[in-house]
Amino acid sequence: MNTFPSEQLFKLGLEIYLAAGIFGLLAWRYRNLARIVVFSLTALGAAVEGGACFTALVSGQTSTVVIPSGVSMVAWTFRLDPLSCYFNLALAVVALAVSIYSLGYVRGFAAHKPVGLFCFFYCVLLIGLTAVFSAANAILFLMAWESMALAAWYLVSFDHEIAENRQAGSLFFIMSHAGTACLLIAFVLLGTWSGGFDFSTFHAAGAALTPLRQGALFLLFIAGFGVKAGMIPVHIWLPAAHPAAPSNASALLSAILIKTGIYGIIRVAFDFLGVPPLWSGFLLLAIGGATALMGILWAIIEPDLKKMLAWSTIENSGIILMALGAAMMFQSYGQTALAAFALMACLFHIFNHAIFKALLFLSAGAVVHATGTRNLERMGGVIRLMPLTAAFFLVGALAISALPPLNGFVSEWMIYQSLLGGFRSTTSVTRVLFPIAGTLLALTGALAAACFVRAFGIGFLALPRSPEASLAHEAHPTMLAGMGVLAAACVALGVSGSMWMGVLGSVTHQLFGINIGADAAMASGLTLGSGLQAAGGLQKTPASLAIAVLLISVLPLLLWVLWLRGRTRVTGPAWDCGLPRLTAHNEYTAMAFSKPLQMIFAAFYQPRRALHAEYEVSTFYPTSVHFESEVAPAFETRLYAPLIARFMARAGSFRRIQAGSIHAYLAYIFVTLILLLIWSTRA
Amino acid sequence: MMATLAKAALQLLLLLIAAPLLSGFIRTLKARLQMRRGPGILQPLRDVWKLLRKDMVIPETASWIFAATPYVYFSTAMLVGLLVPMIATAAPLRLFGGVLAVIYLLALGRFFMALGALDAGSSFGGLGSSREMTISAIAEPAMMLAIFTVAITANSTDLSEMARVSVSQSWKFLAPSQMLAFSGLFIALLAETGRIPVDNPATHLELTMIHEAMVLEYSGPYLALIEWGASIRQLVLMTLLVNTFFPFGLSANWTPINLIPGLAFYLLKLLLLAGAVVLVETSNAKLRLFRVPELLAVAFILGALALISTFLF
Amino acid sequence: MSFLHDPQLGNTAITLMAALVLVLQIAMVAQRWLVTNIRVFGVQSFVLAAIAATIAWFNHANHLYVAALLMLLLKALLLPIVLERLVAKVGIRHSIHPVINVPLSVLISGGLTLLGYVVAESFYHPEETSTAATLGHNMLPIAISLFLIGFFMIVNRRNGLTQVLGLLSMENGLFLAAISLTYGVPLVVELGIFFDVLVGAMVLGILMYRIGETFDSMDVSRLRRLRG
Amino acid sequence: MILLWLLIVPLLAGPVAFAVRRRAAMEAVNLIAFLIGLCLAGALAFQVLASGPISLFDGFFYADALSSLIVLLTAFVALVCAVYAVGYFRFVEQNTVFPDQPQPDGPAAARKLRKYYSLMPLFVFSMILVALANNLGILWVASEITTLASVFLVTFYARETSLEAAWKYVMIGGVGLSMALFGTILTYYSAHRVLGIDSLAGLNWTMLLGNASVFDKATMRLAFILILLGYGTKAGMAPMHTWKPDAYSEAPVPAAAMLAAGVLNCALYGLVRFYILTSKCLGPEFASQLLIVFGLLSIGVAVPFILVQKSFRRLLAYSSIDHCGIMVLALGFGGPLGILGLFLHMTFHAVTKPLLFFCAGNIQQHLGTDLFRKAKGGLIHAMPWSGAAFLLGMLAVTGTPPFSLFLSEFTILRAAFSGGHYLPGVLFVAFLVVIFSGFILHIGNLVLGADTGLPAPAPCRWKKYSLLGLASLIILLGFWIPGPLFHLIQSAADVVVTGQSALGAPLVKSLVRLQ
Repeated sequence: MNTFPSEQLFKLGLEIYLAAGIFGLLAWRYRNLARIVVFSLTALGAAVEGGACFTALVSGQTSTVVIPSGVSMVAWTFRLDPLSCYFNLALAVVALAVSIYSLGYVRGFAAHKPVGLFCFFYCVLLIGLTAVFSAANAILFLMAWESMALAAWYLVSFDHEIAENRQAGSLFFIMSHAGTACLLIAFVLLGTWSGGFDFSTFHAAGAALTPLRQGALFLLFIAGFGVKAGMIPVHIWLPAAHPAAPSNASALLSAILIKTGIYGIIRVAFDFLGVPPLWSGFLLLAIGGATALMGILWAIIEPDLKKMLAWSTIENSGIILMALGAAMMFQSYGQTALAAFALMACLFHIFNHAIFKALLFLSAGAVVHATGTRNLERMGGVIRLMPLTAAFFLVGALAISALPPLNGFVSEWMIYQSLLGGFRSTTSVTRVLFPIAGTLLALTGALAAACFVRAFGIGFLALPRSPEASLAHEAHPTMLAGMGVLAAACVALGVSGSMWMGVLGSVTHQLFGINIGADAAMASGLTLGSGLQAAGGLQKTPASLAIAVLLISVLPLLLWVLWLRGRTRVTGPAWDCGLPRLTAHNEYTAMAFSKPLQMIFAAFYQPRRALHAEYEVSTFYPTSVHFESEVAPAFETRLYAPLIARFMARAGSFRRIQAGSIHAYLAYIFVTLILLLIWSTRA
Repeated sequence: MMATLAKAALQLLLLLIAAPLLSGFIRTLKARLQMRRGPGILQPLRDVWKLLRKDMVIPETASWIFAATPYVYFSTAMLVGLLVPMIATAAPLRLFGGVLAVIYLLALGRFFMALGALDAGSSFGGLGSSREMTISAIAEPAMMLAIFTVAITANSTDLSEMARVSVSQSWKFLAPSQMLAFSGLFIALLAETGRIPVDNPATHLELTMIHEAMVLEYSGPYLALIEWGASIRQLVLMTLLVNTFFPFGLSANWTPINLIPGLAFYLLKLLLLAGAVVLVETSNAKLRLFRVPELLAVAFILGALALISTFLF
Repeated sequence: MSFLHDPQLGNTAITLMAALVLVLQIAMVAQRWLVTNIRVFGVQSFVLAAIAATIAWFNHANHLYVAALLMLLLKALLLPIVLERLVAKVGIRHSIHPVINVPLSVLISGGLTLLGYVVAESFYHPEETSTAATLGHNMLPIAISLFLIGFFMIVNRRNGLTQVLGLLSMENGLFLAAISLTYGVPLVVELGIFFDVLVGAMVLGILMYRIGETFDSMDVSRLRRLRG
Repeated sequence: MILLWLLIVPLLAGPVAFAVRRRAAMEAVNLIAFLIGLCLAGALAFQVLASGPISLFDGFFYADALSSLIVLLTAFVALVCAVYAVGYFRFVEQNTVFPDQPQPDGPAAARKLRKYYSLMPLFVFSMILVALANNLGILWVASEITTLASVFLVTFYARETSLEAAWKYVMIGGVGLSMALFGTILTYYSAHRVLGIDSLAGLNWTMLLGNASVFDKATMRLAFILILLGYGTKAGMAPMHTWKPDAYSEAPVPAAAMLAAGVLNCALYGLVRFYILTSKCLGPEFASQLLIVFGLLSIGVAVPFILVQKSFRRLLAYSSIDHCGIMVLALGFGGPLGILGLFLHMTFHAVTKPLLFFCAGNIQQHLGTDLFRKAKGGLIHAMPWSGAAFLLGMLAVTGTPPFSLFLSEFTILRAAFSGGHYLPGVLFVAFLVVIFSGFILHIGNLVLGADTGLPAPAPCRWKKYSLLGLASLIILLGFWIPGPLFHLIQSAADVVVTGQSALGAPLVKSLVRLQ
C-alpha cells in the first residue's frame, strides 16, 4: 500500500506526543528541562500533525492508519477522512500556539507544582484529542474520549489545593462520564443493530433502522455529545471547569475539547444516520439558539475574566449548533447544496472560534498571571504595562465580536447567508423560523460586542484599580510568540477567508458528495449574493471586505501625515466636574457597565438586590449605605440543586436497610427464600 | 478599475460635503419649528473647519486606542458611504460587501468609539459607552429583521441588487411588508443616529447624553473627525432607508446625463426624510433610558410583521 | 422374625418417628428455657439417627449405618454436652426472649410446615416411582419444613446460642431430606458435611464465648454498632 | 500431579508457619508457599490449554480451563496479598493501629500474627479446593471451610465491632451455605432418580454434565433457586450482602482483599457450575431471568451506600457488592458474549480490587481511622504514592475507559443488547455512572486538597512495591493482554458455552477485534 505522506506524518506526530509525555514523566525532577523539552516536542508534534492533516485535506484522500497492537481488545485503527483532518488541523494550530505559549507560562508555577505530571497529562490530552477526531472504530473512540476527559480532569483540578477547583474537576468528570455513558449505550446499540463496530460499517447505517430506533439513537448521541459541546441544560460544568485550569490548558479545553462534541454530532448526523429526521435539525437549531442567547447573557454580567470567556465559549458553541441544526434541516428537506453551505459555515466558525478563543484565553492567562487576580473589578491600566498582550486581546475581542477585517465576521456572514437561504428554500411555516434565528444571532452578536467592549475597556484601559494590577509586567517572549501565532492566524483567515472555501469544500464533498467551495455557479443560486455574485463567486463579498477596509484607511493616514502630525498635543487631566484629582475609583466598573442590560433582561436574571442605609439625623443624610446585588446561576439553583438534594435524601433514607440488626439481615434472606419458593411452585 | 475609482471619488466628495450640510439643515429646521433663527445650514462645516485648526488636549490615562478611535470611526463611516447606492443603483464598491457588511462596519466604528470613551478614565466615558452598547445591542435585531425582509424580497443581501430589483418593480414599495419594514427601520435609525426619542444630540446633561458622553474628552482635529464621521453615518443610514424603500429616481448607470436627475431626486427624498426626523424630534421628549427597549421592541414587532407579511400577502 | 423385614412395619415406624421429629422442632420453637432447648435438640438428633438406622435396615443401604452412628455420637451426645458446659461457663440467664412472641411464632411454624408440603408436592411424586425401595419417601415434606422452621428460629431468636441451635436443626432437616430422597449422599460427602458441622459448631462456640466475655451477655441483637 | 501439589503446598504452609513462630520465618513461609502456588497455577493453566482438562484420583479432582482460571486468579491475589501483608503486619506490630481501642502490645501482637500467618494458607487451600473439586458435595464442603478459615481472620483486631462482624459473617454464611447444601442434595436427587448411581461419582460434575438434559425439570428449578441464594450469599449478592460491609471493614486489609477478590470468584465459580447444569436441563431463560433480577438488585443496592458513605473501607465493600452484581448480570445475559464478559470482568476485577484495598490499608494505618470526616483531605501531599494509586484504582474500578474493566463492561453491554435486554442494559450503565460520581467525590476529596501538614508515613518497601506493581499491571492491561491469559479466558468461556448448550454454540472466534 503506497502510504500517503500524511499517514506517515500522522503516525510520527502521535509518536512525538507520546515521547514528550513519557519524557515529562521520567524527567519530573528536573522541572525546567522537562518544561523546555516537552513543550518544544509538542510544538514540533503539532506542526507535524498540522502538515499531515493539511496535505490530506488538500488532496481530499481518505486513508487509514493501523497501529499493530498485538492481542488487545482494542483495534488501533485511525481514519484520516477530510472531516477528521479538518478538526485535527484546528487542534494542530491551537496546540502549536499553546505549546509555544506554555514554554513561558509554565515557568510561572514550575517551582511549587508537579510540572512533570502536568506535561504528561498535557500530552495525553493531545493524543486523546487527535485519537478522538480520527478514531475508526467505536471502542477506540470511547477509549480516546474518556482518556481525553481524564487528562482534562487532571488539568482542571491541577491546583487542587483550592476547594473550588476540586469541585469543578469532579463536576466536569461526572458530567462527562454521564455523557460517555449515553455514548456507550448509543454505540453498542448502533453496533448491535448494524452488525459491527467499525465506523465504516456505521456509515449510513441509520437509514436501515426504523424511525423509532433512529430517533432514540439520535437523542442518545445528542445527549452524549451535547455534554461536551456545552449545550444548555448540561453546560453547568463549563463555566466552573475552564477557569479553574491553568490558562494554557483552559485555552486548549475551550478551543478544542468543546469541538469534540460538535465533531461527534456532525459525524453522527451526516455520516452514520444518513438523512437526519427533520425534528432533530429543529431541536438542534432551538437548543443552539437558547444556548447562544443564555451563554452571552451570563457572560456579560460575569465579573471573573476567565469565567466570562468560558460563558462566551458556550455562546459560540450555541451559534455553531444553530448552523449545524440549519444544515440538518436543509438535509432533511433534500436541499443538499444549501445543507453543504450551512455545514461549511458551521465548520468555518468552528475553526475561527478555536483560534480566537485560544488567543483570548492565552492573553487573559498572561494578564491574570501578571496581575494575580481574575476579577475585572480589580484590573485596569494593563494596556500601558502589557501593550502587546493587550493588543492581542483586542485582536481576539474584535474577532469574537465578528467585526469586519477579521475571521469572526467571515464565518458569521456565512451563517447569516445560510439562515437567510433557509427562508427562500423551505416552503412550510418553519421558514419564518430561519430569519428569526438570524435576528437571534444578531442580538447575540451585538451583546458579544458589548461584552468584549466591557472586558477590554474595564480590564485593560485607564487606571489600574488595585495595587497588584499596577505591578503588572509584560508577558514572557514565548508567551507573546504563542499569542502572535494565533493573532496572525485570525488576520490571515479574515483577509483570505475565500481561499479557505476550497478546504471546506473537500469536507462537504466527503459528506454530501458536492463541493460548492470551488464551484461558483452552485454558490450563486444558493446564497443571497447579488446577481453579479455568480461572476465574482462567493469570495467577493465577505473576505475582500477586509482588503477594502485596508484600502480606505489610506485616506485618514494621508490626513494624519499631512495635517495632524504637526499639531501640538497637550496632555491634561480628563474632565472631573471640579473634583480635586481623578483616581481609579472614578472609573466605571464592570458591574455598572452591564447594569443597563441586567435591568432590561431582569426577567431572565431574577437579580436579588439588598440595599439598606443607616442614618442618624434624618433619612436624607445616611451615614452608611450597604448595597448588595447578586444573580444566582439559573440552572444550578432551579434545576440541578433540588434534583440532587432530593436524590441524596432518598439515598440517605435507603441506608436504613443496613441498620446493624442481624435479625433484619436474616429476615431479608428468609423472605426472599419464601417468595422464591412460592414463585417456583407456581411457575 | 479606473471607473470605480472615479465613481468612488465622486461619491466620496458628495458624502463629505452633503453630510455636514444635512445635519446643519436638520438643526436649522428644528430651530425654525421652535420659533428660533438657528445657526444656519453651514454651521457644522464651519465647526469642522475651526476644530481642524485647533490644538488638542489628550487625557493622561489615554493609550493609543484614544488616538486611533477617531481615524477608525471616520474611515468606517466613509467605507460604508461607498457601499451604499446614493445616486446610481450600483454603489462604487458594491462588490466588496452587502448590507451585513454595512451593519458590521458601523458596529466596528461603535466598538472603537466605546473603547476610546472608556480609555479616558472618567465615569462619563464609561456611562456613554455602556448605554451606547446596550441600545445598539437592542436595536440591531430590529434593524436586521427589517433588512432581512427587504433582502428576501430582492433575493440578495447586496444593496445595489436590492435597489436594482425594487426600481424595476415600480410600485412594489407600497406593499405592506415594505411599509412595515420602513417604519421598523425608521425607529432603529433614530436609535442608531442618537436622535431625540433615544438620545439628545444637543445636550451635555450627564443623565441623558449617550453619544455626547463618549466624545466628551475629544478636542481639536480628533473631535472634528468624530463629528464629521457621525454626520456621515447619519447620512448613510438615511440614504439606506431612502434608497431601499423609495428607489425611484436612482439612475441605472453612471453616465453624467442621468446622474443629475438622480442627484436631484436623491436630495429631495433626503430632505423629506430629514423633515420627518425633525418633526419626530420636536414633537417628542427624550424617553427615559429604560423605556427605550420598549420602543425598540415595537420596531422589532414591526420587522417581524413585515417578514410574515412577505409570504402571507 | 419375619415381621422385622415387613416393609409395612418399617413404613409406619418411620412416619411415626418423622412426626415425632416435627413435634420436637415445634417444641424447640415454643421453648422458654435455654438448657431444655438444647436437650430437645439432642432428642431430635437421636430420633433422626433412629430413622436413618431403620431405613438402612430395611433397604440394606449399609453406608447409612455410618451416617446414623455419626448423627448419634455428634449431634445427640457430644454437641449438647459442649453447649451446656458453655452455657454454664458464661453463666448467663437461662430464659429466651424471642423477637416475635411465642404464639405467633408457633403459628408461623405451622404455616411453614404447610409451605413445606406445597413445595414437596411441586416436584416430588414418590407414588409414581414403581421401584420397591419406596420406604421412607414420604418424609421429604417434613424435612423441608424442618429446614424452614430452623431458619425461622434463627431469625426469631435474640440469644446467640439459640441461633446456633437453629442452624444445627436446619442441617438436621437437610440430613432427613438426604435420607428420604437418595438414601443419603455418598459417604465421603457425608463425612465432609459432618466434619464441617462439627468444626462450625466449635467455631460458633468459641465466638459465642468471646462475645459473652466482651458483651457479658449472649444477646446478639445488641450487636448494632456497624451501620450504613 | 500438579493438582496434588497445588493443594498440598498451601495445606502444609499453615502448620509450618504455625510451628516456626518467628515473624520473619512466618513471612518467608507464606511468601514462598504462595509463590510456588502461583507457578503451579501457571503450569496448570499452560497444561490445560495444551492438553485439555486434567483429573486425579479417577475424577475426584478435576481441572478444566474454567477451574484453572479461578486457581490462577486465587494464587495471584494470594501472592500479592502476602507481599503486602509483610509490610502491613510489621506496621501492626510496631504501633497501635486504632488509637480509640487500647491494643495489647508485644507478645499479644505476635500471637495475632501467628494466627494470621497460619490461617491464611488454609484459607487459600480451601479456595483452591473449591476450584479443583469435581464432586459438588466436596465443592460445598470446601466453601464451608473457606468461611470457617476466615472467621478468625475477621476477628484479628479483637475489637467489639470485629466480633460483631465475625458473628454476622458466620451466621449469614452458615444459613446461605445450608441453602446451597439443600440445592446440592436436590441436584443429586434429580440425577439419582434417573441414573441410580450411589457411588461417589454420582455427584461428580463431569458425570452430571454428561446427562443433565434428562434430569427432572421441576427439581432442577428448585435446586437452582437454592444454589443461587446459597452461593449468592457467599458472593455477597443482594439481599444476602449485609455481612460484606461489616466483614470487609473489620478484617485486616490482606484478609479483606482475599475475601473480596478470592472468595467472590470461588462463589461465582460454584454458581457457574450449577448454571451450566440448569441451563442444559431447563434452557437458559429460567436461570437468566433470576440472575438479571438479582444482578441489577445488587448493583442498585450498592448505589445509595456508595453515594452517602462515611468510611472508605465500607465504600470498597459496597464496590465489591456492585462488581458481584455486574458479574451475576453478565451471567444472566448469557450467550458467548455474556460469559466472555463475565470472565474478563472476573480477571480484571481480581487485579484491580486488591490495589484499592492496599491503598485504603495504607491510609487507614497512617491516619488511624477510615472515616472521611476525620481524614481532612489533601493526602496526596503526605502519601503521594498511595494517594495517586488510590485515584488510579478508583478510576479503574469504576470502569473508566482507558482501563481494562471498561472493556469487560463493554462486552457485557454488547451481550445485553444482542440478547434483547434493553432496559437492564440501560439501568446497568446508569447505575455505573452514579457509582462513579459517588466514588470520585469521596476519594477525590480524600486524596486531593490543601496540605494539612500531615507527616509522611515511615517508608516501607513492601507496601510501596506491591502497590506500584499492581498499578503498573492495571495500566498495562488497559492496552495489552498477554496472549495465553486471553486464550485461557476464551477457553473458560468456551467450557461454559459448550457445556450449557446441547449442541455447542459457536464461540466468538475473532475476539481480537470484538466484532
